[in-house]
Amino acid sequence: MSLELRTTASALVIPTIRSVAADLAARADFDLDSIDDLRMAVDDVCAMLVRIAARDATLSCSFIVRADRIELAAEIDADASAGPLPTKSFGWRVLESLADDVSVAYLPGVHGEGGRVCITLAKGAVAVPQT
Amino acid sequence: MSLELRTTASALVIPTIRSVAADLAARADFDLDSIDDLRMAVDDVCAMLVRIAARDATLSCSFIVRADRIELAAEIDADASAGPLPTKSFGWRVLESLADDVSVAYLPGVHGEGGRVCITLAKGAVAVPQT
Amino acid sequence: MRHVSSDFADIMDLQVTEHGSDARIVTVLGEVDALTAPELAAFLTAQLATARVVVVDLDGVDFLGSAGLSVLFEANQQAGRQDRVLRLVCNSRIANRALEATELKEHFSFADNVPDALTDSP
Amino acid sequence: MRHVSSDFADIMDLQVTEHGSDARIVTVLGEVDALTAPELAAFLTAQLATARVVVVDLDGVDFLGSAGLSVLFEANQQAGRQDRVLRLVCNSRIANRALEATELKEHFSFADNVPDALTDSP
Ligand SMILES: Nc1ncnc2c1ncn2[C@@H]1O[C@H](COP(=O)(O)OP(=O)(O)O)[C@@H](O)[C@H]1O
Ligand SMILES: Nc1ncnc2c1ncn2[C@@H]1O[C@H](COP(=O)(O)OP(=O)(O)O)[C@@H](O)[C@H]1O
Repeated sequence: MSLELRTTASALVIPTIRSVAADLAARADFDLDSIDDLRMAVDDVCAMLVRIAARDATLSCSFIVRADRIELAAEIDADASAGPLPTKSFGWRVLESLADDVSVAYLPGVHGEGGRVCITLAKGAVAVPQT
Repeated sequence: MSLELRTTASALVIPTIRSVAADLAARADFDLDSIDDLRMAVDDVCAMLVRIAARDATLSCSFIVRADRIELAAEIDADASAGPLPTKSFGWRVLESLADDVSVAYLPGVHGEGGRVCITLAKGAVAVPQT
Repeated sequence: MRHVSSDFADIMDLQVTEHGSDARIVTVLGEVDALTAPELAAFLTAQLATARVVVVDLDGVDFLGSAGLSVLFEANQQAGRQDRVLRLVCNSRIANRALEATELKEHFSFADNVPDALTDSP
Repeated sequence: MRHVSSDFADIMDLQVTEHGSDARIVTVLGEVDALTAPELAAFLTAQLATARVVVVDLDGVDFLGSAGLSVLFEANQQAGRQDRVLRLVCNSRIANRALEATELKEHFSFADNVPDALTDSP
């Protein structure tokens, strides 16, 4: 099952995107903690991308629902003034603690000089107990 | 605010799509009845399109959130064996009683001979009292 | 209790309770849509084949789309044809709105709750 | 009560109650994300400037994302620097999970409920 969401790059749409993530996870029988973690991780990814978005950019979030995990690839055309994502920031650390296999890729820009930034992550259906 | 959802054309994704519609309406301050009506109308539209979908088709639902209403354009590549939508059916009557300005358009097919079928509707933020 | 679900799906639960020899209470929980409506249709048809009074309790319904409305409408017609009584208990805001907004409400007979639905039998 | 919203937005409510001259209870309701976190930050900074004990009641929180966690973390650090007490009441499953999953819980001091948070003052 795959689902792609393409929206105006605005913080106003993030609540809807994280609700979609939670809905997919709930229907895929994720446990409650994993649903929450995915919702937070998706929120964090979208907020980071919206912050660096070029004017009038479209935020694209592609979810793939597999038997035991959900994968997300989120992409945006970055503003020319945006530097690389702050992967040492509080938000990035939170993201890494919530999701599995977080990575970021910088692609040549289709529109404008800011390039295209893509964050991918995966989240398993069963929460790993905290150590 | 605009949001496009592109999904596998399967009845399994309809619950997620109608949740998105309800989420958008709730955040746009629709009254409860109008949220419910939109959720049902979107469910009905998606079910009708999934039923006529060509193999491996993608269901596309584009929402536009305006100040006082939400518009939806839902499209699918139809199977070659699919006839026109049954606009006298129970489901279509339900749709017309739930939404405003329902219409259907048949476009030349990009893939296959079934053509492309598009249903559009609008729903206002405030429910009209039943007569 | 029967639990209709798949790996990735919405969920509907159907429960049936016998009340005397000729009445059945069907409790519908969850979402009634194109995926789950066929199960409800088969269930109601079977109950109407054996019981004179079938009470359908919709209080626990979270979603009732046109597929579900159609099933209820057809079951109601079947009941009429076969001289059975189909009675809805519907205190769920969502199910109520579905019946009202589509102007289907007038076609059904209602009771405030399950005990009333059983004692009101004509 | 202050109500942070816009035409199309998620919603957070902040309420503040004074308890004696040096304690404040800040009740957070709704969703704390990138949109609403700045309002929470400004609010907590203001309370920590005037009160010795600030209790943050998160029981009514429906969403707590990294923007909100960061605000709580910074307010906690501000409290430490200024010799104030910041205490969380957190019986919301969602807020609890946010603090646990990110391993931020150990940085905060907690009370089971608001009365305890006030009487426990060191
Ligand atoms: N999962 C986490 N996410 C974010 N911050 C965390 C997390 N766990 C602990 N922290 C805390 O965040 C604080 C800030 O870290 P620091 O290295 O000083 O700055 P920065 O994160 O900006 O590089 C540290 O005190 C650290 O304990
Ligand atoms: N909003 C509605 N949506 C669907 N059916 C409705 C609606 N309102 C009333 N109905 C009922 O649906 C029934 C079926 O209508 P009919 O014309 O016999 O068949 P069909 O809808 O298949 O053309 C009618 O008895 C009609 O009263």
